[in-house]
Amino acid sequence: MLNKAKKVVVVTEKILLDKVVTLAMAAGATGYTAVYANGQGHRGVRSDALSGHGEIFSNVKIEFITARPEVAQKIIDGVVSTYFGNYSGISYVEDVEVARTSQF
Amino acid sequence: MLNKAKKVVVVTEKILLDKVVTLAMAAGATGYTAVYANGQGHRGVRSDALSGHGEIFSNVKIEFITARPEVAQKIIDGVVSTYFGNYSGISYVEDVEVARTSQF
Amino acid sequence: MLNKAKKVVVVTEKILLDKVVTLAMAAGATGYTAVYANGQGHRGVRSDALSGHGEIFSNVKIEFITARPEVAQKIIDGVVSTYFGNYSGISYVEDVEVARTSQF
Amino acid sequence: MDVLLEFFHTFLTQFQTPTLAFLLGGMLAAALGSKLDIPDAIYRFCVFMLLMRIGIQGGMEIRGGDIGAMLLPALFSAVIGMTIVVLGWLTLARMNGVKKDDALATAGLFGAVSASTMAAAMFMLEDEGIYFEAWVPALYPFMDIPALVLAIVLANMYLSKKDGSTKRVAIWPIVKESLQGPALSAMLLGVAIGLFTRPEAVFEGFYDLLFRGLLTVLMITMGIEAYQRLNELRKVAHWYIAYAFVMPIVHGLIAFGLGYVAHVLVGFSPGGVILLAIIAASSSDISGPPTLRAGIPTANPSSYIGSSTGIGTPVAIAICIPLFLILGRWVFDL
Amino acid sequence: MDVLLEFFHTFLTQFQTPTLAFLLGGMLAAALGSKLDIPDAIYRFCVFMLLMRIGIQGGMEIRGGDIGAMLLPALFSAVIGMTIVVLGWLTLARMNGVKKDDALATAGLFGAVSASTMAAAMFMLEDEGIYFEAWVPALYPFMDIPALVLAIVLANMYLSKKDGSTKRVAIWPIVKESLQGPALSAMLLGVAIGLFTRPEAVFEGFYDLLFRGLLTVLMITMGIEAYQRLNELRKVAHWYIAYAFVMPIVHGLIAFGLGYVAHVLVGFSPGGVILLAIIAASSSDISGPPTLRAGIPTANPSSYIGSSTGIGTPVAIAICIPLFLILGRWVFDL
Amino acid sequence: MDVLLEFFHTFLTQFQTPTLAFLLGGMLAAALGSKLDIPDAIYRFCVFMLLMRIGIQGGMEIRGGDIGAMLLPALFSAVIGMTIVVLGWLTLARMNGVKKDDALATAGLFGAVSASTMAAAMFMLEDEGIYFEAWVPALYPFMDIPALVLAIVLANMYLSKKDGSTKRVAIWPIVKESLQGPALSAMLLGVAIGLFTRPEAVFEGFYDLLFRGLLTVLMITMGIEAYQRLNELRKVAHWYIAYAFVMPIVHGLIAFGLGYVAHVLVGFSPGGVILLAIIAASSSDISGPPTLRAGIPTANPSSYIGSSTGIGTPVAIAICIPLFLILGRWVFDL
Ligand SMILES: Nc1ncnc2c1ncn2[C@@H]1O[C@H](COP(=O)(O)O)[C@@H](O)[C@H]1O
Ligand SMILES: Nc1ncnc2c1ncn2[C@@H]1O[C@H](COP(=O)(O)O)[C@@H](O)[C@H]1O
Ligand SMILES: Nc1ncnc2c1ncn2[C@@H]1O[C@H](COP(=O)(O)O)[C@@H](O)[C@H]1O
Ligand code: NA
Ligand code: NA
Ligand code: NA
Repeated sequence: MLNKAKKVVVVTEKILLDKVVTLAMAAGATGYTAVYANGQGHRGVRSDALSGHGEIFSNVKIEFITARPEVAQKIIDGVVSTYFGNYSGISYVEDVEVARTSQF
Repeated sequence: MLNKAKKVVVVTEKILLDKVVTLAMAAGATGYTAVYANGQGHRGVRSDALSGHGEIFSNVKIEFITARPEVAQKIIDGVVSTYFGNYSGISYVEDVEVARTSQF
Repeated sequence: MLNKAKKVVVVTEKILLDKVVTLAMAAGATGYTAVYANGQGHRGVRSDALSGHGEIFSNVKIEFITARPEVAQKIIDGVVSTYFGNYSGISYVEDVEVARTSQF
Repeated sequence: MDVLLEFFHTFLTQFQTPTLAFLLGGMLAAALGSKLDIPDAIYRFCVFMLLMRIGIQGGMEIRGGDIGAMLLPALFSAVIGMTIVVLGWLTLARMNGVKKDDALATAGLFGAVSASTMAAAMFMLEDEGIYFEAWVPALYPFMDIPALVLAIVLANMYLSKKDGSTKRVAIWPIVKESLQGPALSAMLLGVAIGLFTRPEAVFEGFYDLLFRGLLTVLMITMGIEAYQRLNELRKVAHWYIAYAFVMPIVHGLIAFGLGYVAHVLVGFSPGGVILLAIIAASSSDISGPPTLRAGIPTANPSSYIGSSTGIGTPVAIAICIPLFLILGRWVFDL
Repeated sequence: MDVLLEFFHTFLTQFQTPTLAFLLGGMLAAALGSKLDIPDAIYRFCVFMLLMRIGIQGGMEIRGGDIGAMLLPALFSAVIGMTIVVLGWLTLARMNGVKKDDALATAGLFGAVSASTMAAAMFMLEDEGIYFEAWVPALYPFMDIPALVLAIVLANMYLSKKDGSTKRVAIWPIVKESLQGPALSAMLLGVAIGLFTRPEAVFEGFYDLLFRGLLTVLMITMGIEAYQRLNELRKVAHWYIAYAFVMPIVHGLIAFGLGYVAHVLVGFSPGGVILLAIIAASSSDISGPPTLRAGIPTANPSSYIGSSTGIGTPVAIAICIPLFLILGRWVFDL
Repeated sequence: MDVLLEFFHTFLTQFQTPTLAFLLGGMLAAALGSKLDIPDAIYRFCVFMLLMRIGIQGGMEIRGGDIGAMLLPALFSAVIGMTIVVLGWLTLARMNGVKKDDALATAGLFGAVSASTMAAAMFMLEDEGIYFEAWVPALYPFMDIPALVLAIVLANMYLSKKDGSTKRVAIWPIVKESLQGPALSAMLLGVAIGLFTRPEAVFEGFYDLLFRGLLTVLMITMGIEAYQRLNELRKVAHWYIAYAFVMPIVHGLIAFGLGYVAHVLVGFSPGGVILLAIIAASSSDISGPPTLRAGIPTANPSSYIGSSTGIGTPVAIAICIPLFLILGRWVFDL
């Protein structure tokens, strides 16, 4: 009843949420789940700032589940080439097993 | 020191948090971790609404770690059959390796 | 283009966020991503309390991606031995595949 | 003729009251794609303050007053709430392309009450200098709960029959869940505090002081929300739009009629009759939806929340408030 | 006999003050399973406003006044805070089934101060027209910090001895962490602003204006929290319940006595004596717990937070406030 | 000599106004490692209230007044905004170690406007009893948008040329994004409400009542934020520090000059001239950064946000407000 699928995770700047989702949907994703996050990487600490900069100095973690490995690769490639030159962010893939594969 | 275990993830409507946790505990889960989330799937966009509907139009992501694969399967089956007919949601499993297995 | 790496996940008390991050960085982590979380384990329910106790009775979920398995092991060992005697918490590892390995 | 002129005049004046202007402003801002956004914590605090203020005042009034006078209006409130649900079953639920359970959920929300619409109506009456018993807003649960319970019971009876199953719906859990919701809890806590303690100073210096302003903040939020929920309605049958436009007026008229009976029988004040009509015309936006989502899981929330928040509330505030003010003036010669 | 009558009368009146009513209302709502909930952002803002208001007023008073008068009461505050911890060590820590480190953490919280209890006491005195020096609330840190430091030091000495290790506890980091906490920071910032600038207009038109109302919101929150923490107490020894019921009164009496000495020696006002007693009777609910969680990691937070928030605060507000008011009236013949 | 003395006196007095004191207090608290923290929801609500209050008042004034008088000041505002960007290009962008796109983003922020600095200046003028047309704050978007648009267009032209590409920048999306941002949306909504409805009661009893107090809360937040952003500046060239210290004064002087011309030509009030100078001296802290992050993705936010929030805003409030007050007094003999 469970079938193999890929989970692509993108952690990046909050202001990119809509753009990354649009990119992934165009690449064939069928949905996403997003949570706000703090973090630190090679571009420094990123935490919920108090002011309007909250959008700029804090992160969002976006997950895309897809049954098609080539879609996963396309999302990662697209995000890295389009955004990770100028914006903070990381991206990785995990193996998962989904119920109701037809959804993804 | 690390031992294989399963992580069951359920992303669904916020109002189902308590119910899904109860179902999973009855199925043998020993704990859970939950975060609020936005998202989109085949039932449309679900984001933190402003009003009281926040409960209805936004999501929660619940994770159950269990050392027993049959518990994982039972949680997924229970959630899918009990709730996913009428409520938005997805569910999947990942392989993890836990410290202190006796806890799970 | 994708390379194997480990994701260490630590779910513990909110007040330990800074300390666990410092420990992990000292063990060789190159960054982290953190979200606030509710949960329940063998020490009871932990949810966003109303008052200043929010810090004490709610959780944080911290993730460290590292390309070096021995760093993953070191983080887990350190957190378990330093904190999990007196504080609530769990820790586990997952296999992931990262883009741009040089970052981790 | 005069009445018509007066209607348009009152109507226009009402459009200039800040309450309505803030609602329309919120809708307009959302329509223009503005990122204006009242934080959720502030929204919830505004609701809390509003209902505490209404509750405390009601409690202080009941303390001083004659509780017996509340009995008939309370009974009528329950009758109105249930009548609205039955009406929805006889109209909306029979339409083409409308699922029976969606229709009942919608009728449940329209039978239930909107605290912010009620607050806006209270202001209007105060501004116009029209007296009403301060316990009238405390009729809220007497209309709200019977409507929600009846909608859920009917929907489950219908679904059981369709499935051929015979499980019964427990009523008490629904009542309990309603009473425990943040809206009704705050109002009941306010009533208790008004009834048993001496909150006059903090009532005037805080809850009442900030009431009018916080209502404007709430109105902006409701406006933004209304616009967003309108979008949901695109996905469902057009009958919801017709229902949500027309029925608040019908519901208000029914309540006005019963209120008039109470006026004649037990001296219910003209202001109370107007307020009761607007309470009936209003549709629930805070406490109702979660109760229905749990109580009628098969119903599509886009249909009932879209109808209520997207159309019902704006219609209640923009049309029903001036309408029943004029009707009251005319009937009671105010 | 008269005194007893008066006690019951004051006690009853106190039950009708909104402050206490809101606390009990919050407890009751939580007990009845209500989903009433003050958003965390609002709660934290209320605490901020309260402590800024207290701080600014204290600062303005110190600016105009005689700082020397503060010396003895400040010294006594530190003595009281430390005495409370020692008392806890001699009583609670000796009981059956009570872990020594849990007992010390609990005594630390009871030696520390609750800003909201203090604010409630200030209101009561203002309502009763009893004067107190506006710098009295600024004694807060002088009692709070020594209590927390001593509790942590004693616990760590005890644990080291048990382990046979000899590591010493650094005191300055604990003091620093206390001062940097959101509660004390806000109060000290307020003191600085009151001392060095002219904040009269904004004090009266904002901080003081909203103080009383925001305190009621805080009280509801404390009530909900108290009920939830009571549950935690079920898991620990019954001695915590006895301690949390009885000791606030004992702590208040000690402070009343020392305050009386200051009254005789340096003219500390009767209102100041009463307030000092209530500050001592109060137990920390905001800043203390995180400091102790970090400082005594082995102690079970359910025990000390359950005792303080679940029982200590309600007892301080419901019993100690009227009690020390009456005692003050009687002793000083007010 | 007298002028100098007066400068120091005004300067000192300004340091004692709560507005500045709260800003410095916030910076100091952050510098001392305090965990004092205004919840994000409260911060956003303060910004909303401030801009609604400013907008409503502007709208009410425009309703009653002569809109023609706004034309020249509005035109000058646009000229000032764009001049500031060009100046940045001619100065900061030429410095060693400064990336051209970082410099343009920084100049864009300094050409844009800080609502909180503007609000602080309005208070100061009201406190000093200096009249200004209530529509002056509504000049905000006329300076803000042209500055942001020009900075983004120039940066993209520069980057395209460097790449050898020839893509053009669409201007309308930038304007739209600015207008849709939470800050400008709130102000424009306020203007509309002030213009078309009768919000006098709620304006006085709520928005204006809480304005001064909420500004102090905002100032604490800006202070904490300023300190944190100062840290970011350590990573970038020192020229940013020099620019952020000196240019607000230069920008203010340019605006003062143009304002004086408007004074002579169309009778723009002395208070209006002073306020225009301070608006020009201010640098954007809320709406500008996200627009620039999206519009000039290659620019390093640490450089421009560090300069603006870390230095620009404190300089505008602590130095430019008293400076232009004195200059105005002296020039207009107030
Ligand atoms: N090694 C890591 N482990 C987990 N999260 C990371 C790691 N490195 C970076 N991140 C996340 O990715 C965000 C952007 O990273 P960076 O672009 O490297 O600054 C950080 O703020 C973190 O949230
Ligand atoms: N392909 C996907 N990847 C990640 N999350 C998803 C995906 N599909 C659905 N979800 C999440 O599950 C929720 C419910 O999905 P649905 O029932 O399909 O509307 C969505 O709001 C998302 O948060
Ligand atoms: N089986 C589990 N699955 C998922 N999360 C868990 C599990 N057990 C514990 N946790 C998380 O770890 C926290 C601390 O656990 P504990 O120390 O067991 O009370 C809990 O509050 C949960 O957030
Ligand atoms: Na209704
Ligand atoms: Na104490
Ligand atoms: Na500027």
